[in-house]
Amino acid sequence: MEFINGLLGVFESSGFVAMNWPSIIMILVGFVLLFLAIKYQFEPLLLIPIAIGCILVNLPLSTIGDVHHGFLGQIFSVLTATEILPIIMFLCLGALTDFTPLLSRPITFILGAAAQFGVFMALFLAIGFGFSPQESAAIAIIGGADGPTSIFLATKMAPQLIGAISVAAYSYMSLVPMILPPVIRALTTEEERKIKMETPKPVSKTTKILFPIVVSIVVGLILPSAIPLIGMLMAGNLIRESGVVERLSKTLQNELVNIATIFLGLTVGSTMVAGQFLVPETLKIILLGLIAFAFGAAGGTLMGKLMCKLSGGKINPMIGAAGVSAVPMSARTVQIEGQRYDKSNYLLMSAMGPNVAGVIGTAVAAGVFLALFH
Amino acid sequence: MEFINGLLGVFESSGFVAMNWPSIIMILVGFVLLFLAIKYQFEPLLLIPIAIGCILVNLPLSTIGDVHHGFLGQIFSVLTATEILPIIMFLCLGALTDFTPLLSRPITFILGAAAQFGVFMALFLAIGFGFSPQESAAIAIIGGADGPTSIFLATKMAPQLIGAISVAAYSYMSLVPMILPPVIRALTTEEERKIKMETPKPVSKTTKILFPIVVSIVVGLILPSAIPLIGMLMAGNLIRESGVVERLSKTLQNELVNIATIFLGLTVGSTMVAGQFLVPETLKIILLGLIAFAFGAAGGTLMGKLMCKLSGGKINPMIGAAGVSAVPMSARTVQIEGQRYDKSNYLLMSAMGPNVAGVIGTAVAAGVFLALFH
Amino acid sequence: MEFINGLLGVFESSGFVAMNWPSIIMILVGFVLLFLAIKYQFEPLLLIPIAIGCILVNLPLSTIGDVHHGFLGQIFSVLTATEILPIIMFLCLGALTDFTPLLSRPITFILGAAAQFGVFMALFLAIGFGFSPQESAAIAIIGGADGPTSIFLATKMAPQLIGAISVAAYSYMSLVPMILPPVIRALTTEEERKIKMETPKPVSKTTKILFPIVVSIVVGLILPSAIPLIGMLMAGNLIRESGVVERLSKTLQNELVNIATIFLGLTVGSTMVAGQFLVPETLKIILLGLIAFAFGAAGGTLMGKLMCKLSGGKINPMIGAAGVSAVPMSARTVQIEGQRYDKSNYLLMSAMGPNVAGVIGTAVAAGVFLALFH
Amino acid sequence: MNGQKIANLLTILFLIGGLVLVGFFMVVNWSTFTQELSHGGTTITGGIVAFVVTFLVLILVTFVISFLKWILNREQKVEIEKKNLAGKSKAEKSTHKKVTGSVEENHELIAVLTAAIHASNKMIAPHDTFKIFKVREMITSSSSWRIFSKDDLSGVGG
Amino acid sequence: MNGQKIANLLTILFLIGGLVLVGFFMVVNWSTFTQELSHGGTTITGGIVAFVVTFLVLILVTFVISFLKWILNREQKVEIEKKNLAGKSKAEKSTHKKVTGSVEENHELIAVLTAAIHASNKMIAPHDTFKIFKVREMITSSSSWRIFSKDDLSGVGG
Amino acid sequence: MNGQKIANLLTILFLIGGLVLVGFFMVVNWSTFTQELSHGGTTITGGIVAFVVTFLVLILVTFVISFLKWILNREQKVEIEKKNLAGKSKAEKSTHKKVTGSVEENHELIAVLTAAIHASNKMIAPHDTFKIFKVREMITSSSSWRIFSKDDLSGVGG
Ligand code: NA
Ligand code: NA
Ligand code: NA
Repeated sequence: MEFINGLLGVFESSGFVAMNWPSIIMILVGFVLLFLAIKYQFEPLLLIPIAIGCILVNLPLSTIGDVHHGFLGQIFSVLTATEILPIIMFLCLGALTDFTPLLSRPITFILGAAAQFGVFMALFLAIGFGFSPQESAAIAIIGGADGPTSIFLATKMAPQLIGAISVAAYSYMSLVPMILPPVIRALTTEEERKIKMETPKPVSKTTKILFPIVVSIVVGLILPSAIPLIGMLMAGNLIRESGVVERLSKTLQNELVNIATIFLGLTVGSTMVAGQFLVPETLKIILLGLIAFAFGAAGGTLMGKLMCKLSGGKINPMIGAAGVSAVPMSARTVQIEGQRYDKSNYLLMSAMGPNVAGVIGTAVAAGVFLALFH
Repeated sequence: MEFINGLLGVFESSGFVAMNWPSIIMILVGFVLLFLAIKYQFEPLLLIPIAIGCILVNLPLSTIGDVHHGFLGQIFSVLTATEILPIIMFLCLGALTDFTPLLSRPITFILGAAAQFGVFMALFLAIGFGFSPQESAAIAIIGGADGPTSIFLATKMAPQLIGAISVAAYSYMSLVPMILPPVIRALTTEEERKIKMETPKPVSKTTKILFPIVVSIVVGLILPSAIPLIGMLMAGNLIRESGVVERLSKTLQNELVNIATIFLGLTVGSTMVAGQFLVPETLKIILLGLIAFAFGAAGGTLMGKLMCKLSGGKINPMIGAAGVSAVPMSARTVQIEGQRYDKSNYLLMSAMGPNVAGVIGTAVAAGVFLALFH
Repeated sequence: MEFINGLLGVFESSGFVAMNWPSIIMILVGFVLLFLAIKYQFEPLLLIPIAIGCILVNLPLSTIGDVHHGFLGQIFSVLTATEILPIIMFLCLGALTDFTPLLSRPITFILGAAAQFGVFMALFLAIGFGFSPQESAAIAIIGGADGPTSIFLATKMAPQLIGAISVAAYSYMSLVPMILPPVIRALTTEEERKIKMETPKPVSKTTKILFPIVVSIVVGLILPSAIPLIGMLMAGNLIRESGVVERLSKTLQNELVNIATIFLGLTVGSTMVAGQFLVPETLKIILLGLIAFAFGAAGGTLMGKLMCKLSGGKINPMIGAAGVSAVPMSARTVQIEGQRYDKSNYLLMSAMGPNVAGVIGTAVAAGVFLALFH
Repeated sequence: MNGQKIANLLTILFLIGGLVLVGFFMVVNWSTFTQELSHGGTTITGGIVAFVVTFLVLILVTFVISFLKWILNREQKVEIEKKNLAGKSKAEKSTHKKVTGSVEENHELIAVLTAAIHASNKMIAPHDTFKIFKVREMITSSSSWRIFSKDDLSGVGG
Repeated sequence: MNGQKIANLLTILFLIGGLVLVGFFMVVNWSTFTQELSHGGTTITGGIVAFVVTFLVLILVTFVISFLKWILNREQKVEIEKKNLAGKSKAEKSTHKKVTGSVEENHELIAVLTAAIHASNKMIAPHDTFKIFKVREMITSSSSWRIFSKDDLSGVGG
Repeated sequence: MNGQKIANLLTILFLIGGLVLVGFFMVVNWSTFTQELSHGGTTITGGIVAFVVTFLVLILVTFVISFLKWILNREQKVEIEKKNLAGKSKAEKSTHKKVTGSVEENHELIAVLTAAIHASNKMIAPHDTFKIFKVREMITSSSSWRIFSKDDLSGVGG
């Protein structure tokens, strides 16, 4: 009898008893993310850990996401909810980013700024959809196409949406090659798309060293709330460009960013519990993300057209669309789009300018949101 | 006078005054572990850090193990006692394990299961020896021959035994080449030991990707308490086999596992304070560990004999003994044993199947113990 | 109106409104450190992160140093203030240090001891300058020319001085090629400086393995308070010399030391807030640091002269000055000084003995200070 | 050989001794102890439940893996047959069959083991063969920390 | 081509639709909501302020970067001219001008891109070209964890 | 040379000045302060105790290291002599003595320094010579994360 009772006890504490549709759906969401990441290489570095976290936390009766005793929950509360991992990602991204194409042609910074138009369109729509100002800001920043910025702002402003926002941000970043071309084609003429641009010139080492210092001082003075983001991004870049601490720079670019990515992904995934993710808001966020990306590309392209006019046709307007960061995917999409009309047109390096400028642009927008809405 | 008093004060707060036999014995235990690890390469990756931790914490008046102020004590309470380091080890082990030999011949999974027989023999004996159910479970799992599983279960079920259990587990893992052969020879005939096996065939990438997903879902549904262990082991393996995040996989297999090993070893060693280690229970644990290993090998070998019969002599029963994980030491021992009778017999790859199956088998047993006894 | 108010609100919460001279001066201090580190390679591995931390924390209204919510403040309170990062640095330094030159000629250990004379001169002067015993000890240890020891002791004994002490320590370590030569020349004759020394012989592997064990036992027994420093330094060295855990040793020497350096530097820099740094004490610390270095070099050189006499001219007194650790800068300075008089004189390897001995000497001094003043 | 027989005997005695001891403890505990577990049985019963559950789960996993492999193999075979029907040469087909066949050939053994050694070396010394980015990855995907790729620029200057 | 035109039309409709929607929401919110923000405006006003501030900051940054580059270039030029005055040959001077000039030459393009590819490769596979210590670093600086350097010993035995 | 003499003089004055200052402070403190330390002395006394203890400990460590080396060397010598008695040639013996002797030979210097350079290079650029697993390690030990080793398979196919 006892033996049978024991067996029944095991069965009663198994996941089968607690099985429920929301959990099953969330596990399927995890499968879809895994499939897209592995088969179509949708941002696999983040989406595979996110999907794993999502599946493990939604298995019935799983306690892995518990913030007091669970493995992922404890790491989430200590490293992710405190914004430590997202900011470490910024530090590493700074070390991974080469701002040369931007510094070679500083005026293209404006294109990276214009691409933030999508962020603000999404902001107003999100407010209109009934989200709180804080939630709206966190959702809007998806349009910046920078994963860590989205996770950072969601953590601070709308922790309950962090899962949906992260998934939307990384998914659309993967879809950039599909989102950008129609917008570019609708807003530019074929002549504009055929414009060839000079390859950016190398810039002096002094410029590269002073750039991160100056940017963090200027932005930090105006927007103290942006100091963690911009400051650490620029810190990483200074470590890279200083040239005297190569071993630190290499560690940031390899081991540290990999370790941070694994744990950021797993813990963000572990927030995707059914009760919080399977709500109408998630669908709204997915729609708003698409709008943000499309208007970001449109803003950049239109500013590109203006600069093309003003410069007497020296600027290909398409590179404006690369202001939607998703580094370096947008720039590569512009390159491919350019070669569609002229095989000898190499826009990649020129498009990298707005591309990296967009990273700074989105970080500034996030800082402004923090100053105004937090 | 003052000066003399000062000197005396230093002497009085020195370790000489607080010197005591238990501490001296523990320091000698540390020396023995260092000697075995360095001279005979007994699992040096874990045993050297454990021995260092043991020596430093047992120096008289040492505070390095203090959980509030000591270096090792703080790390222990934040990273080891919370199970974070042991589970990170699982994540890394998953990335380090190639399940191909198992997937090539799935039926050999049964051999890895049968080798868990030793775990249950040790469980009943430990209960008989007067250990509590929780302690018995933690001791029994030594028979699984998987270090991190032992540390994980000891942390959760019997924190006061974590030092003795870890030392026993890693020591017997090192002694596998001495423990397995007599058991194999006693239970098999020479004809059986001479059986040659086909080398496992490669399996498709899809199989390798689906394997970790399916195993974590199936086991996770039946045993929610096994999710951290099996889930993270399989997460690491999925990161490895997905093929699209090689940089994450490499970091798990190198830097992260190395860092986790150092701190896991040092902190486990720092729990070996004389008062807790120099008790009769430690001797019992050492005896039970040996019994667990021997019966594990016996269980695997006997199941191997059964499969040999059923398959018409296609399976060499010795590979069952490799179900006592100690990856890849058991498989290698089987290979050497096979070549003792026939130089042209290459059993290594076939023995790797039960060998990695044993890792999963032990993790499942640990999950069952958690569900029933925790 | 609302819009204007909003804009004004942003301006009012910007750093311009809170701008103040102390902050500006601290940011300029950060610039100077960056300039020295990048242009003249003043200990860039530590001073670049320190300077970045200093600048970011002193931008007006910056909250990055806040111990509850700021990125650097949180890391500081969890990892630096608890001494975890400084001790991890010791562990890594142990793995990075080759004690062969010292073991080849054990008597040169005395020279590393004599160079601690500067530490005690600075101690008495600091007490005379009105510092508390704890502060005096933390300041005095600057003279040991070992960065992590200084940070460790400052964290424990005088947390309010950690910024000034770290900056002084690393700055003077960079200035070793300027501080040592005048002292050496003033205290030695040209004949003494021309003495050639035998190159140290290789030592047996057993000696190298037993050395860290014996040192940690002997020092740990006499000074329990020195166990974290000496114990972990020697633990790293044992991991290096054991020869059986090369993968752990390599991780300590590369990834772990790099990650620890970045976060130690950034968090130490984040303690350099204007209110604590711009005080008369900082100037006193800078002066005391110089005195400590000069007397350290003098102590080592004079002991070298004594040993030269006793050995019948076999020891070049200059190698005593290398007891001021700053590994390996002091030894290199001695080598250059030696070649100034005789191009065929290679003192480097001989000077490495006192050089690494000085690391142990300073750690012992720190342990004594902890035992007496803490 | 005699020594070996004695060793075998001792080993078997050790194992039988262990079994007897466990049996003895189980009988004693069952009749004496009343130590209750959370799921309503004595400790020994709990142990037996654990034993049974563990093996049931592991047998289930064995079936699941076997089923998974069978399914995937069948799909693969169907695909191969389709391909063959679509015009592949008979020769190729037979070659394929040889490889999946069960006849153990020395050449095959060597080939597989060579592959295994290669795979193991890759695992053991990752840095030698470490290529962070694969060509395919570069073409179809993006990640926020890759700036350029060789492929993007490969046509330049040629 | 016709398909492309339809696609363009749909895209433009999507964008205009979005703009109209935003305009509608803004009007509605402005007239209805009284949701106060911390800095004393409604949410929509807050959004507009955010928009304006963001772009002002980004334009300022653009100016600062441009100014920084202009300053550094001017200094460089002055220095180069000084050097030239100090006896450099005319030929060298003209070569330099060519490189900094704006005429896009195929050779130059190839050179720059080659450099870019090289740089990118270095970034992508750091371990291949990983040299922790540079020669210059070894000579002029020290760090607490370097014991010896090749340079220190390079003269020995030669 | 005159400049050097002046510099030396200034340095010595600086050092003497420091000593005098310390002496002055010590006298003043001793007579004035009553600041008690935990171990029952004034701060200055505490400092002197620290000074003495530090040097005693360091001298003790010097003795311990010297003793350790002496013991190990003696054992080695005994071993070598045993070996020699066991039939090694005289020539070999004398060669060994030469190496451990104190005559500084240029060849020896070069050899030792070459070894040192090699050792330092290994330390400085570990990745070049990074071999995670040694042959001996593979044969005699195991660790939970090594799956195969070259040695296990080395006989195959040969
Ligand atoms: Na962006
Ligand atoms: Na196992
Ligand atoms: Na020192």
